[in-house]
Formats: sequence, C-alpha cells, structure tokens
Amino acid sequence: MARIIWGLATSHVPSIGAAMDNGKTADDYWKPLFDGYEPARRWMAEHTPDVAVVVYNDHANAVDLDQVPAFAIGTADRYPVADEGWGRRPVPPVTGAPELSEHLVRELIDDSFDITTYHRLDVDHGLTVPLSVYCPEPGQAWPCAVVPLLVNVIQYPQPTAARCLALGKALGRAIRSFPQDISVAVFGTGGMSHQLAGARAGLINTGFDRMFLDAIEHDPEKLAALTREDYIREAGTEGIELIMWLVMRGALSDTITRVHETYHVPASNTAAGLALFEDLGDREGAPA
Amino acid sequence: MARIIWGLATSHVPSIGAAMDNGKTADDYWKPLFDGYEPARRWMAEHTPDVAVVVYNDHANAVDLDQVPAFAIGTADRYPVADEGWGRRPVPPVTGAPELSEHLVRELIDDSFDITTYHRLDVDHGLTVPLSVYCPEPGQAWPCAVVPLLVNVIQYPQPTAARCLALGKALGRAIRSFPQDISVAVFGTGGMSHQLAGARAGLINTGFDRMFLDAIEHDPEKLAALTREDYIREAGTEGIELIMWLVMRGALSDTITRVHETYHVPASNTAAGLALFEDLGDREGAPA
Amino acid sequence: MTEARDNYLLDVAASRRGYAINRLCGSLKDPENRRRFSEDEAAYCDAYGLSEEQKKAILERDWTGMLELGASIFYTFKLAMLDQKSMQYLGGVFTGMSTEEFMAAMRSGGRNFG
Amino acid sequence: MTEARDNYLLDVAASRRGYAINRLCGSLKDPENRRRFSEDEAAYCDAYGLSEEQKKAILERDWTGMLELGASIFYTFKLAMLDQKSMQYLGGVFTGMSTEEFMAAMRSGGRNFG
Ligand SMILES: [Fe+3]
Ligand SMILES: [Fe+3]
Repeated sequence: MARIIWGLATSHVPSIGAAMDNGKTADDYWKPLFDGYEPARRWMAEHTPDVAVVVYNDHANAVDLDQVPAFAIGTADRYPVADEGWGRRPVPPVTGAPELSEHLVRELIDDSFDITTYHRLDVDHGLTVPLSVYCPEPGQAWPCAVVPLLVNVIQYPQPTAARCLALGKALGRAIRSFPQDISVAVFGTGGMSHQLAGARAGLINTGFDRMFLDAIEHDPEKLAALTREDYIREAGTEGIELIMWLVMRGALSDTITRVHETYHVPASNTAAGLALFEDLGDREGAPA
Repeated sequence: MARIIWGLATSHVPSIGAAMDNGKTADDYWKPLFDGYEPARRWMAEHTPDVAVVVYNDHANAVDLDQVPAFAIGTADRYPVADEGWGRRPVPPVTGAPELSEHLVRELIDDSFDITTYHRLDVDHGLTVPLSVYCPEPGQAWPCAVVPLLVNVIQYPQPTAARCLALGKALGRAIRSFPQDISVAVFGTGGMSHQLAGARAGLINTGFDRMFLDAIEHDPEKLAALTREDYIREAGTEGIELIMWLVMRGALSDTITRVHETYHVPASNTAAGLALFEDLGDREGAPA
Repeated sequence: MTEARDNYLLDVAASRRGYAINRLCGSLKDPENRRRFSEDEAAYCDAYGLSEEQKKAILERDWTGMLELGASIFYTFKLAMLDQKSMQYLGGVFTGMSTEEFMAAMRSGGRNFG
Repeated sequence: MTEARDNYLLDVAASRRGYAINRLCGSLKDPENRRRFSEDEAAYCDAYGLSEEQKKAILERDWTGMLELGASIFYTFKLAMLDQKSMQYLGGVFTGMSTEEFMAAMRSGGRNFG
C-alpha cells in the first residue's frame, strides 16, 4: 500500500521561482529566504517520494472564468509548464502519476467530494514554484511524479477551510488505500498573508501568519473553523490561499513531527512561509 | 422567500426535440409519446414558474474531456443554444437567473458541495429538450428563466446516486432560502433505460424503469442506495442518467403528489419516461 | 471489424487513452472543421495527434474499434452524423444487425437482457 | 483615476460583470494576441465585447477602475506585464504611493492593518 512520508507547506510566489531561474538567490533581497529553505531541502533530498500530490491553485492560466471548479485533480501522464504571458519557466515538464490520479478521483468521488478531472493541464507557478522550493536543481527531470490537485481560491465563494481540511482527510485515506507500494509527499501551497489589489495592497499580518504556522501542526481544526471572510480580513484577499495548507495537513496522520520551518517578509508583495512535517503515522512501531 | 411548486422528471432524447422541430409529433411513431405528455403539459401551462432549475448533462458539446466537473451550475444571464454538429435547434435562447444561480452556488458550497461554476455555457439537447417537453411552443421566449445544473454522467466514476439525492436535498434548502418571492420548478432529466454502444446497444429494461417511476415518488432512498454499477447493468451505460432524477426528487419536500406520468418505448434507442409532481410542502395548510 | 463488448465505460483511463480521438470527433461540431476533415481525413487525424490504431479506426469507420481505443459514443456520434449515419445504424453495427433489424427490435420494445 | 476600496473580491457577480475584461486580459498570455492588442488596443477591446467603461479603463490603464468593473488582479496583471509594470508598481497605484515607496514598505515588513 502507498504511504505518506512527509508534507510540505510552502508559499508559491512567482518571484521565488524567478529568483532561482535568474540566479539571484544569493542577492541581499533573496538570501534570507533561501537560507531559510536550506535545512528543509537537505532533509527532503534524503527522502525522495515516488509521487508528490501538489495542492495548488491556478492563476488565470490553465483555468479561465468560463469554468471554475472548486476542487480538481489532474489525470494526465504529463503536464506542460504554462506560459503565463512572459514565457515558460525554464524547468522540466511535470510527469504525472495517472494510476494514482485515477484511484484518488474514484475514492474521493465515492467519499462525497465532487471532484473535477483535468485531462489536459498546463501547470503554472502555483505548482512549479513549490517543486523548485523542494528541488532547486532538477536537471532534466523532477525527482518524482506529480498529481496536481487544484483548489479554487480566486473566485468567491471559495470552498470553506473546513471543507479543505475534510478533503485532506479523505485524500489521506485515499492515498493510503492505493494498492501500489509507493511513497507519497503532499504539498500544500500558497500564502502566507498577502493582498495584491485594493487600498490594502501590501498587507502583511505577521501575527496571523505565526499563529497559522503553529496551528497547522497542533490545531488544524482551529484554522478550519475560520470563515473565508476571516481569512480575507486577516491574511488578505490572496492570503486565503492558506486554506490549501489545510488540505495537506488533513492528509497527514495525527503523528507528525516538524522537520523545519521558516518565515520571511517580503517575497515580492507576500509573506513567505515554509513548514515541513515528517509523517510518522505509517512508520513501524509508530502510534496509529 | 422562494418556493418550489413542482418537479418534472423527463427523458431528454434529442429525437424528441427533433420530432417537435420537424412537425412529426402526430406521426404514428411519435403520437403515443406526445399524447402521453398532454395532461402534464396542460397542468404545467397553468402553473408557470418564475425560474426552472434544470438538472441535466452535456453530451460532448459545451463540456469537453479537458475538464469534467462532477456538478456545475451556470451563472450567466443568457445561455445560447448549442450547435451539436448539425445546426442549432430552432428554439429560443435560454434566459438565466443569475441572482438565484449566485445564491445557489454560495449556499451549496457552504453546505459542502464542490460546485463548478460556468460563466459561459451553450446548452445542448439535455436542457432544451426538457424545456420543449414542458412548453412545446415557446414562441420568441421560454416562459421562465433557467438555472442549469450539470451532472457528469458520461465519465466514470459519476457521482453516486446517494450523492445526487443529497445534492437535491441541499438544493431544495438553498432554493427555499432565496430571499426573493419567486416560484421555482425543478427538472430532473435523462434516462430512462438505454444503452447506445456495445453489444448491449438497444437495451431496454421496462421492469427497472417501472420500479424507478414508482420509487422516485415513494422511496427515493432505495434508488439512492443503488451503485453506479447497478444503474449501468440494469438501465444501460446511458441509463445511469437517471441519477439526475434523484437531484430533482431531493429538492422537493416530503409532501408531493403525482400529477401525471407516462412511459413509452421507443424514443430513438431509449425508453422515454415522464413524471410530474406537485410540491405541496410549501402550500398554506400543507404539512411541513 | 472489431466485435463489441457488452459495455463501454468511459472511465478516467479511457478518457486519457481516447483523448485525441474524442478531441477530433468533438471538433466536428464546427462546420469549418468538418470541411477540413472531409478534405483530407488522414492529415486531420495526424493534426489531432491520433495514434496509428486510432487513425485506422477513424478512416475505416471501425465504430467498435474506436470505442476499444477510448472513444466515447457521444463524440463518435458527431462523426457518424457527418457521414449521415443514425444512432440506429450504429446500434446495428454494434449488435451485428442491419439498421432495419435494429429499428424493428427497438419498436418491439427494445432489447431485453433481464 | 479611481480610488481603491480596501478589497476586491471576485465573486460570481463580479466574474459575470468582468467577464469580457478578464477574457481580454487572459488572452494576452498568447504572444500573437499581445501583438494584435498592441497594434490597435481599441479595436481589440471591441472584438472582446468590452463595455465603453471597461474599454476606457483598459485604454487609460485605470488599474483600480478595472477592478471596479469586475476585473481580477490575476488577469489585469498580464496587461501590466505587457506594459513592463511590476506588481510593486500596481501596489503603488492602488495605495497612492510611488513604486519605490511601496517596495520600501514591503521591505520594512509590509503594511500592517492589525
Ligand atoms: Fe497563488
Ligand atoms: Fe442524455
């Protein structure tokens, strides 16, 4: 059976990818952030999963406003890197894990989650930047296959935080029931506090972010109880992306340990956070 | 507040629309079916709703396989009639009810249904044929506005029958909580037994259809307990469309009365059924 | 021609396998695409990235073969309509009957697999 | 230029209202569309069915006005990129700061609305 070995929560700000693509990670502006990633990257490099389920949102690239799904899963065997309007990121295309996708779709639909399937999907910075955070130098190919799981965070009403946590729990069950003996990592991406438009543009709420970074480990139910209006008020209109961290957290077992975390302001107009959790739940001898 | 006044279950076979469009309803082949519709049509003509929520599926017209949503709601103010490959049906375009759409989307998402929104949607025979069954001669405009509610019945795994009934119940609550004082009809479309492809093409299961026609009124929970494999085996690969009748049934109250029903074989390759229910639940003096 | 199995389910794997063939057939909704297809069917298949097997099934109108390769009847029906073939014609193909036999079976209450 | 409200939520009603303007901005992902837009912005707006107000907001680069008319920042940002304007430039526009002031505010820990 498949097992979940770790979960990574990380911001997916485009400029973090651009800093890597343009060799600027040692600049004064970026060095603190990338130094903060280092211990997590070292640990993940020693714990390569077979597949990463990446929970993210598209930003007006593959998904237009004709159709806006609440939750969607990619079912392709390959995902091209999107051209978001200024050329594709110079990173490898993403290899899918279609059998796992298929299993997850069926299990989640049978578990009363109304999943949209994407047979064709160009993945934008929401997915590729977290892969770069995990693996800065992939060479010709990323170290693992990927199942994209998309959440609508752009069009109001977004799924509730509680629904996202519930989806994560069902996702965890579905992954653990996959009959192949593979290791899986789950990425929750987006956030932390930021707002791009309006009079509150530039909003950063460090207090909220620090609370969130702690509670995502110890009290996800508390985060799930916040309304979408709470997220928008506290974390900004784009900070509501943080509900995607709850999908990742829900997929992990109750027995997790924090490997590393980091928090830095600013990355572009955003507070950038990272939290890496090892999932001990499936380890021999670990509590169930 | 809005109230639900009736629910109509009806097949949506394209040739039923074509028979009307081409003036063939008095032919030997078609007359029995259209005679069967007559009492329902008379009753509905005296009970015009302000809005019809039409539960249907697209047939490779507006929805391609790039993205397949489990449940979707149209949010446009106008829905063009689709050209399915042989010209548009000569029927009026469909006027939306965007404020009701918006209300339903929000309520259903808050009620843990993961609804996809469609801002642009060409409606195919799945929606326009039921409108023609309801109103054979619309003239320049249909008698009511429409909210399209799409269900994936083409790609396996479809939502379960139980999930469809649950969606219907939530839909009923959502409609009844709409603050405008309007009357609403709910259409459940598709079926009855049919299979278009494979060695079992031409399958008709009258026993199953008769059972379904009865149980949709008296025991929808029994129908909700059937698996998608049950539907495919008993009613054919396309007969699984019947799960959409459960969405309609779920939206009605427990106090309904059957105004009319009819059943006829064949309409093209399909068993055509119709069942019309008045919803007494909201009437003054009626039991809650 | 291919012999039909009882059922064809368009599951997620079939959707992936049949992606190109369904996309091709879906494109025939558009009159301009129908014209281009009719002008040079093989070139049109290549432009839509069909496999050799899929292309052969399309060119030979192997309606069952298309289903085996992941096509959905709702897509291939658009090709049938271009050929001015009805769903009753296809029903005959799938079941080894003539169109008339298939229509007669439907008029006598359909095919019963109870 | 329009003064910004605190927040812009792209709710379902705004998505409907802003459909044409978002569709236009989204189309700028494609280099050929960018070329055509730059050649004749007004004609491009007309081809995408923008209202007069929406067209004016696009032509005048009234970034806040676009939001008021149902645009989403993720779409209008593609227009900004075509103009070689950064998200920090837009942040300055929305908040009445210069780009440099806005960037300095971000570097000093962002804007706090506790
Ligand atoms: Fe994002
Ligand atoms: Fe149908």
